Amino acid sequence: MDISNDTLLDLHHRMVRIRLFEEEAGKLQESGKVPGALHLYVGEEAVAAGVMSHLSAEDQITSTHRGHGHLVAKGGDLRKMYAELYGRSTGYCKGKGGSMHISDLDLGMLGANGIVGAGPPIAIGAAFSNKYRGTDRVTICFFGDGASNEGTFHEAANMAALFKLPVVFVCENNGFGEFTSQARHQAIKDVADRAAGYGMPGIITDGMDVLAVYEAAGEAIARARRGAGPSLLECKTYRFFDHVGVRGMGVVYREDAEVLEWRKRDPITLFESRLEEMGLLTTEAAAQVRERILFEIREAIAFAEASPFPAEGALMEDIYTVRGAAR
Amino acid sequence: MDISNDTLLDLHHRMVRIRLFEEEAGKLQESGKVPGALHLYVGEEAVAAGVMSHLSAEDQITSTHRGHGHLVAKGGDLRKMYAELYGRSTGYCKGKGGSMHISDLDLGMLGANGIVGAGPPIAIGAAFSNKYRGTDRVTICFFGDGASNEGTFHEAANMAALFKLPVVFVCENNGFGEFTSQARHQAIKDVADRAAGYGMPGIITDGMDVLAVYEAAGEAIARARRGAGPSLLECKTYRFFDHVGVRGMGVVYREDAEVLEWRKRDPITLFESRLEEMGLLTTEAAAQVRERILFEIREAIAFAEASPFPAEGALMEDIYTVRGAAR
Amino acid sequence: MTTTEAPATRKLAYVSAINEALAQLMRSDPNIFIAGEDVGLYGSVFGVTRGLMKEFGENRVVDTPIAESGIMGLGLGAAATGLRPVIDIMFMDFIGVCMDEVVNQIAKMKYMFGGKATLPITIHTMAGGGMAMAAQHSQSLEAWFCHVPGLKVVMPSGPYEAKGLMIAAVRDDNPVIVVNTKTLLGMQAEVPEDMYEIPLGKAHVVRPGSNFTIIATGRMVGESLKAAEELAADGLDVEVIDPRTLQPFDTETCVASVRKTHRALIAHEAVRFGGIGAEIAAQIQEEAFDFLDMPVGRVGAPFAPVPFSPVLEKQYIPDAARVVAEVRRLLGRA
Amino acid sequence: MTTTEAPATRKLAYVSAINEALAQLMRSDPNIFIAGEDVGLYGSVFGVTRGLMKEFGENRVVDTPIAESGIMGLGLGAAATGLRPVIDIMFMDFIGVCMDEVVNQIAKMKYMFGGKATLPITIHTMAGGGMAMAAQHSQSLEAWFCHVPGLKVVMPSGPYEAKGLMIAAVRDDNPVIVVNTKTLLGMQAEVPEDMYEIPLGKAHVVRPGSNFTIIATGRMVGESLKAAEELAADGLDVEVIDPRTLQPFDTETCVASVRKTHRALIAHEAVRFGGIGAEIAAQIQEEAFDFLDMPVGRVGAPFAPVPFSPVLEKQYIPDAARVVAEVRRLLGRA
Ligand SMILES: Cc1ncc(C[n+]2csc(CCOP(=O)(O)OP(=O)(O)O)c2C)c(N)n1
Ligand SMILES: Cc1ncc(C[n+]2csc(CCOP(=O)(O)OP(=O)(O)O)c2C)c(N)n1
Ligand SMILES: [Mg+2]
Ligand SMILES: [Mg+2]
Repeated sequence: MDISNDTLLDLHHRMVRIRLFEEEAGKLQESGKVPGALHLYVGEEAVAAGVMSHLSAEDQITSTHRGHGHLVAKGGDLRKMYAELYGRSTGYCKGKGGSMHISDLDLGMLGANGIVGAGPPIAIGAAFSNKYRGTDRVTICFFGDGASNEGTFHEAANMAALFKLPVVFVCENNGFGEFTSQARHQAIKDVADRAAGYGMPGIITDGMDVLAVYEAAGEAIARARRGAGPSLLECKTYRFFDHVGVRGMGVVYREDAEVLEWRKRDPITLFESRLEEMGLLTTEAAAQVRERILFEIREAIAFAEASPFPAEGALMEDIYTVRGAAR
Repeated sequence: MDISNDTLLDLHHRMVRIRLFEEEAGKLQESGKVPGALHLYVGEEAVAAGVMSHLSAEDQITSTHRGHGHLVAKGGDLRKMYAELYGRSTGYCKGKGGSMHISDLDLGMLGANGIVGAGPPIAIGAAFSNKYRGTDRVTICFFGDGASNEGTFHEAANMAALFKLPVVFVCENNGFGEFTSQARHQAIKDVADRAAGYGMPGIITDGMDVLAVYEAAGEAIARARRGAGPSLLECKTYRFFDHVGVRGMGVVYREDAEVLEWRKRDPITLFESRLEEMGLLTTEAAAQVRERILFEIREAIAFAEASPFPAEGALMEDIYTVRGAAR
Repeated sequence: MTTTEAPATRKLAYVSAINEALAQLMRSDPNIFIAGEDVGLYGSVFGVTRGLMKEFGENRVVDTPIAESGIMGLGLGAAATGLRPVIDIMFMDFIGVCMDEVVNQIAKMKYMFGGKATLPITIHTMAGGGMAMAAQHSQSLEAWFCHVPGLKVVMPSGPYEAKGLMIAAVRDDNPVIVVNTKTLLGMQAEVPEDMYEIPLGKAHVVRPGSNFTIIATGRMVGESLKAAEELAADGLDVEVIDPRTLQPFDTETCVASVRKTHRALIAHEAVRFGGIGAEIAAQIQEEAFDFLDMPVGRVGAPFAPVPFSPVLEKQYIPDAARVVAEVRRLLGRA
Repeated sequence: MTTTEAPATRKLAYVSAINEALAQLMRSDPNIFIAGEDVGLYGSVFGVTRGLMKEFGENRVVDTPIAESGIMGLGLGAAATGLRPVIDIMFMDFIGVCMDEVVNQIAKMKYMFGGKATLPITIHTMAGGGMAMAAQHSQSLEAWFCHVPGLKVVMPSGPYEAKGLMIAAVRDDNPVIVVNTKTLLGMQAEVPEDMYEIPLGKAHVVRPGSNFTIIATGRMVGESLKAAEELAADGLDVEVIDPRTLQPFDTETCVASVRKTHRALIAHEAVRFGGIGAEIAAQIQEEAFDFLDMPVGRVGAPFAPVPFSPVLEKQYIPDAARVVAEVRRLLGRA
């Protein structure tokens, strides 16, 4: 695989940035500062990082309820992200969307989504649009193993293959849909097995290995860009935290041992060892990366906390586009 | 294949009964006697006959907008069927359902359906019920190639495989969803390819050959009955008439040559030759079968025409079950 | 936008008015495309897109698989990234299979994103009974969508409205549901050849009158005009108002009329219970309470699914006679 | 059915009342099963099915894949073949993804089949905002279903109602949608231990009063009681009515009240435009026109999606203060 040192370090940076963003978000919620439901991405960083490093702001992604990681990896502004979680007017959605609807259309991030399975139809729409306008832009559709059982995925996958749309369906198979393990929600082991039924390639990759994701995603994205159609890329991963919030151990629906087993393959630790072996990272350098990001995060949280809540009039704004006001 | 002469003649009888029922229905509609939309089954008789001859009244089927053939094959009362098409109070649905909702719960026919893709979820419910009650009853879900692109099929197929439900998904692949050819609605050739994505067997069979259907359906049904789970059985067939109504040639969406090619493999003609070869049927005997059925049909139409329209009060009846009034 | 052109002399069928609107729109804006089942090669089962694929090609008139959630999402994703889609849902009844996309995604995206999304998407569909199509092909479900912030809903009552509202809907930068009526498709009326918009959110006084107001939607506009003629014999001078847009609703025009006439009835083909008539009646009594001589009446379908048998369907579907009878009943003259 | 038992002394939370109803129902009838996402092993994200899988096993408390159309169809097919399913749809907002099954299949099957189907199916779901869950997890969409012939709709306002209506719903031989309210789950009240039914279609006068009627649904019943207390200071003696069932609606009880009090307001958490309040207001002015001293008022959410930020959500969601303010406005005292 042909990959520059800069890219390698960038992958690392993206992963750590997600991890720290999420850990802080979890703390903020536990301390009651951030309201609502947070679905944290901790453990799955290699997927977002590995995929996103192939994209520019003009490539789109659709996301899920577990969307922070995607936006951070796509270059999201942490200040606007925290401000959104805090429900402040300076947030990405002016406080109207919150965690489950965080979005940045300028970065091509078409929104986290509160409806499981809502992403795939939207993704093919963006991909259709890219093709219609003759661009080589690509759209990535992130979705979970649980979401792979929703009819929307099926409909979108079929249309994508039929129209040869420039879209990559990235299944983040973390083994659970909420509190139901994969074995209890589908009779197959590999979601990628579904690809053949639409006429597109299905690829399985190790979602804890950012280089594996990077490589597999790179091929699928290149394929989409050159007009050869969609792919389904399944990344085997695991969520370290609970479905909602932080606590991920001592729960009824999975064994602690299983969590610990997966934690041994923490995507960041794994990749840091690799980078150290390659002589690209030292313990100190890694600590510095963390420090820099934590600095960014602390600053972002301070920004969020200092930001005003939405003004009274805001409630009834942004429902409709007034003619001439927008594009 | 172990198949008795009685069964062979019964298969033939079922097919001819469908064909003649449909041809007459088409005429009645063209002459303006029967209102609404009729989706006729002519050309696809081998599928309904081959599957249904394995079933008793306690096995259920879910049907489609193209449902007459299924009900006829399941032993439907032609008098009640024509009366329904005529919108009379003696019809299967007291004139409230018409062609698209024709049903006979006593025969386990859970209704034709006006919504493409509505059948699969209902079918898994009936199958769940059979399993729940510890019976060896099986449920057949008929659906089209077009319907195979609806999300409902996907959701039901996944659940059926997961729960090992006694259901067989029978795809009547007639090459078109309305006026759109299969090549223009999906990137795959065989709908059966989708089975693997759910963890169930996918079988392809010649839907113009009633014995092929009979055999393949028999295996899938036996599998379901013994608790080994669902199957997806794809029958390659063709509709000789138009999507709605009779005219099937000189249309914009397919070549007459294609129709003629398929008509050469008319399932009834094919099977009659075979039966003749086997010494089980003569031209005269075949004509007699037709005559007897036509007699039944004429009598049924006369019954329908002599039947009253629903009475004034009927409009507001049958919306809710009044406590104690039903089961 | 040229609503003030010289009067047209040409008559056009409702179906052709829709078709012409779409063709003119597509000629005027390359970002407009149409997607739906059998809208291309076949020209739609209702004929509304006939000829468009020939003129604009497969890329702009897109035959889709039978997968309404996918289709609706296609429209949403395309709209959010700069195109102006028209999504055809053959029968309004089918919108149940893509309800989430319409209500949770399309309607709310702008708001959830703090205003940053613009979704110029038009959903076109066919409502209404009268063709012996039974319970799943005959419904009028506009009330559902009027209850959903973020959507606009229009309901043309004739060819002129069908063209002008379609053009306004497609040009609008918001999601608009265009609810056409299948039994009106053959209706003929004068329709200007040029492109004109009927402004969204403005009701039209179809027939001025002084002592009774009928507010009617879609097919019931024509039926109410017939009813008005018949009621003239009773000495009633009926004003008939076609809201044209149901969301946003032009309360002002309706209330002004009732303040003048003191009596009102709303007529629609949808089921009466919970139909848009309930909202309109509630608003009128709120805004014109002191002007009302009698309760605001409502005509709609009875609380039953649409039956198949034509004899039952005829009893089911509201018409001019039903309007006349209800007006007379309200006035104590029946 | 023992609504006349000795008074209970035990207090129960709303969530436990639902749970107890389900457990008792399942003990009493082996044909009853529950299916939904995470209703089994986890006991539902709201806790309403906690402990049921342990007691009744995996076959009767069925954890499903995330596939609401499939789940709803599972219920339909099972009901049509003799079982009595309870289908759990986690958040009411998600019903959009299985709307067709609810509205075109479940609601209509009996009628389309000429009365021959019996569908004893209960759909249980959670509505309402107030938890900073934003636009797709906070809606109250009951009005949609009240507009659909073939469905019944109930909306419990407290633990007593939650249990009694659930039992009545499950025992009913028709499709019933039980709309519970998530912010009420912790509410405590006296709940009898035995199985009792609250009859469907009967409203309950929660607080008798003589000169103002508030008809309130779900959470707004409690809010309206608070409002009534506050309005007592204005010299108003407010009658508060909880319809309990929205479809079929008990017009009689409501109209009788208004004929007595001459003034009425309807309060619900759903969006005001096109909410059930519109229908109720329309009916009241139809049936009690000559008794009304003022227009029938309505309190509901404004015409916007549910916002995330708690400050906005507080402005959005109707409460006692909003009811008080609206009553005063209507009476010209604000
Ligand atoms: C249509 C719909 N059904 C159910 C839910 C509730 N829900 C939220 S997240 C989730 C699990 C999703 O699982 P998966 O797709 O695997 O994503 P993961 O949470 O594992 O990242 C469920 C059931 C929902 N939000 N939308
Ligand atoms: C949800 C829905 N979408 C669209 C339609 C319109 N429609 C009726 S039949 C049909 C084609 C179905 O094709 P297929 O499933 O292959 O069945 P076939 O007609 O070929 O037997 C369509 C699109 C419908 N009835 N329901
Ligand atoms: Mg998952
Ligand atoms: Mg077909």
